[in-house]
Amino acid sequence: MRREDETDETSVFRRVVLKNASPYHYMKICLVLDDESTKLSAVDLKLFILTGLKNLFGEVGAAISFDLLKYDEDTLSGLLRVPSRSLVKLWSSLTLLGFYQNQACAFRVLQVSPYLLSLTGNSRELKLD
Amino acid sequence: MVRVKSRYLLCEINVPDRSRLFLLDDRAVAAAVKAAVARMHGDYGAALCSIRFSVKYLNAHTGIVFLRFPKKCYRLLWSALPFITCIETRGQKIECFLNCLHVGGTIRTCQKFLVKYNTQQLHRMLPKCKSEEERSQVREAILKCCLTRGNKQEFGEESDSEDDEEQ
Amino acid sequence: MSVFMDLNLSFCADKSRLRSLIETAAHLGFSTVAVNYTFEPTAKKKQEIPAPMPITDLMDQLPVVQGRSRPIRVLNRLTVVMSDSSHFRPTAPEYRRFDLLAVQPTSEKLFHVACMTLDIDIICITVTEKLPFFFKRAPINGAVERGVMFEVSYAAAIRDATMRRYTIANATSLMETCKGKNVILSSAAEKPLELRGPYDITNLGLLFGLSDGDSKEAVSSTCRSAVLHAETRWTASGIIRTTKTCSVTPIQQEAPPEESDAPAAKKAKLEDE
Amino acid sequence: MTTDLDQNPRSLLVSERSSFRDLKNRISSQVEQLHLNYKVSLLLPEYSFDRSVPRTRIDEDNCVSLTPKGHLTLSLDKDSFEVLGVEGKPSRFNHRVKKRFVVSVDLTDSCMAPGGRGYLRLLAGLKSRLRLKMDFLLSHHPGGGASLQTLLSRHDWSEHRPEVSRHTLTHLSCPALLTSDLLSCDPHSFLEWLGAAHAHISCGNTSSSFLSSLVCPEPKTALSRALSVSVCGLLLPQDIHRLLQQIRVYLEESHLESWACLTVHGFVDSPVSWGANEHGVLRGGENFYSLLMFHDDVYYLHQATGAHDTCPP
Repeated sequence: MRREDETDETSVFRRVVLKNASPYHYMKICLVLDDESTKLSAVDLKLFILTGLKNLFGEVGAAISFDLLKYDEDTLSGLLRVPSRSLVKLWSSLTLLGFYQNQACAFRVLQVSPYLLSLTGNSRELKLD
Repeated sequence: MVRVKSRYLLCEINVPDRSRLFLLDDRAVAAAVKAAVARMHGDYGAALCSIRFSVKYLNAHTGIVFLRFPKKCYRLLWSALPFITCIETRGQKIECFLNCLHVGGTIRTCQKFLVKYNTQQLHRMLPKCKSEEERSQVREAILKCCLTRGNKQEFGEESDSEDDEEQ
Repeated sequence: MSVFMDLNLSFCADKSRLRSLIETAAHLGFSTVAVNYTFEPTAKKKQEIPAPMPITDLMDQLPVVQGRSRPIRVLNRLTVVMSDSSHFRPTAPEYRRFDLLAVQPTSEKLFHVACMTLDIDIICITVTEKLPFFFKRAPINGAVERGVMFEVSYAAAIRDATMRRYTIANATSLMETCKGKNVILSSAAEKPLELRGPYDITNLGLLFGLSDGDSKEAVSSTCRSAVLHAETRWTASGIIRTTKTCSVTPIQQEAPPEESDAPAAKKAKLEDE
Repeated sequence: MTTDLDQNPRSLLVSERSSFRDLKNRISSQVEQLHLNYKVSLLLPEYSFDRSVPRTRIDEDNCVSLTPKGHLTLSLDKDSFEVLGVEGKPSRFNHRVKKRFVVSVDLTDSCMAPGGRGYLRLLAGLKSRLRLKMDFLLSHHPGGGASLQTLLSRHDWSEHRPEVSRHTLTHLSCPALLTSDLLSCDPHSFLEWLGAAHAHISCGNTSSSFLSSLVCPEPKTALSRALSVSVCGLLLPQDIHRLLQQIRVYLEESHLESWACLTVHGFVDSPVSWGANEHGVLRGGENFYSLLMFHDDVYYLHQATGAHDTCPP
């Protein structure tokens, strides 16, 4: 996973290549609900995502430790952090979540990246008006 | 023809009261495995457990059971087995735990292992025998323990599983 | 890779709902969608094959695809639910009104017929009940060689937990047999909230046992191959079909080699395994 | 197939430490390599007060890019490639069947001069056969005005100014020992912290909090304030160079223990990144570098890419 390209004791130059070593993945998500007036707190959202994980992947899925880094109650959008090896599981459980308290809902995953920084600079969001 | 690859898990059902083993049947064990997989791995696990999973053989005397899983996901399904704490059958709950003894690619390798394992068990029984009669019975049993096509019928219960390697 | 497509949006008579389905698909980044009319013949009475609703009846202006400057392309598709071999009538002129033709066989025998002989583009895999039969390699390889696609739809998995298990189980069995070839993933959505974005579906494909690459192709290039297959089907039977665009000619010239890419080499590889 | 849901998705991160004083430092060439920059973000502690890309998606449509060195790259689907009839090679990120092709043309080559053989062939292909229609983002380079005017006069165009946004961050926790001798934390945690700062995510959690366990890498210090500035638009390497010089001047003037961090994001849908290497999108097409600079001219350069990309230089 890790490769040291050149190491020179005397010079300050040092280069390290890290392959597939990103410990986390980050997701920018937005929840769309049938009834747009429904309010969800950050805790509600996290619990809701946890139910999805538990339904699709059972106790093992419920044990995935993901973080809700940021959440905006008005737009129901937020940023998630998940260990890279659990990305596929978390993402697919978001995809298959169809109901929040008996009303239809859908998670829109806006961006996924191994770097939190790239979530702040997505050129697909560039708007020219 | 391409063979559909499976994994056979040879497990031992451990119960506090051995007489209750006779209550078990294939269906009860299968249901217990499915329930444990669904609890541990959710809908995804349950879905994988519905493809080609079966209880191939159950010995109600010794509590030995052969489980067949698809090769691709046997590790995931296996990981749920330790969470089986009881098996429900005929309206009764039998407290138990599953101990996996061997994992094989065919029933035959599992069978070979089982014969070896049972021989070992008999050897361990030998010093514990109380009478000379018992001892000679155990010795005779040890001598009979070998896996050849010829005397297949002789060691009855361990080998009456069908040899379905064509799977 | 080509543009993202969802070749199965369920038709509903409610125009505003259908409109919002198409709008949502465009918003999610799908460049091509197909409105699916399901036709389920029963033995008792004779039924009419539905006629597709012209898209101009539905909306004056097609919505623009998200992040792009062009409007969404809307196709029509007919899915015949087959419980008897007489249900598919190859010569029916009604079929020709649709851009895509699919069947959903309900038994092993019909599945075999659909894979090997029927002149169709897509075979739907049942996702709402336990698979009534096992997939065999021979018919699946036959379908792959003929360029017929297998479709797994995911909306049922969103609606209900039991269906979710059937969807994953049936999809996984399919992938084991076809090894990820000629698989398309579509929604079969009835409501806008049952639609998911193309990258979400790509990720969902991993759950069904597809590889990263196959999964992404299942919402893009493989769908495109299905559309091309449909376009060539009409010309292959010697019927001239009028089309609006002028760019159709080069596409059709190019289509056959793409489908015949598969045979010789891949067949040999499959037999080795 | 079904068991590797737990696989780590592919990503690459190159972390380099060097000094501006080191004669062998490659920073200027490294800045040159990412031509098509979308966004520049700068983080300054203790301070209170940043050419052509089409608008299409690389994993779906045809994409074209032109770099200032005269390198034209067309990333085309199979149909368009065959219609164009110009030599190219299959994309590295093709899956089963070759569906995408890359045509790379060096416009400075003699046969590509207007009227040359290659030029006419390409022009014929593009004009009469392929007829691509795209929106382009062009960047205005001082001094090239006249030729640009004639080009623009033939097309619909509108001018867009880069969008600048400025935020003052207060009470920011920051990895301590952020000094030139020793970057206290590993590259991934450093980039995570930097991302959190730019996205205004609080790191003030404990590892046991329910919502988020994101914490600032230890050991940490607190900054009373910091400035986060970002510029969005099509930005040229020249602009970045100029900015770099300004930051170095600022660092030299300011007190000890000071640093600045510059992040440059490339376009997700650019057909090339890191020089003329092919770039693609699987889940996301991230390509960016982050330069952490210190007053003693030592810098750390982190270059990061996603799944469909080559290793940065």
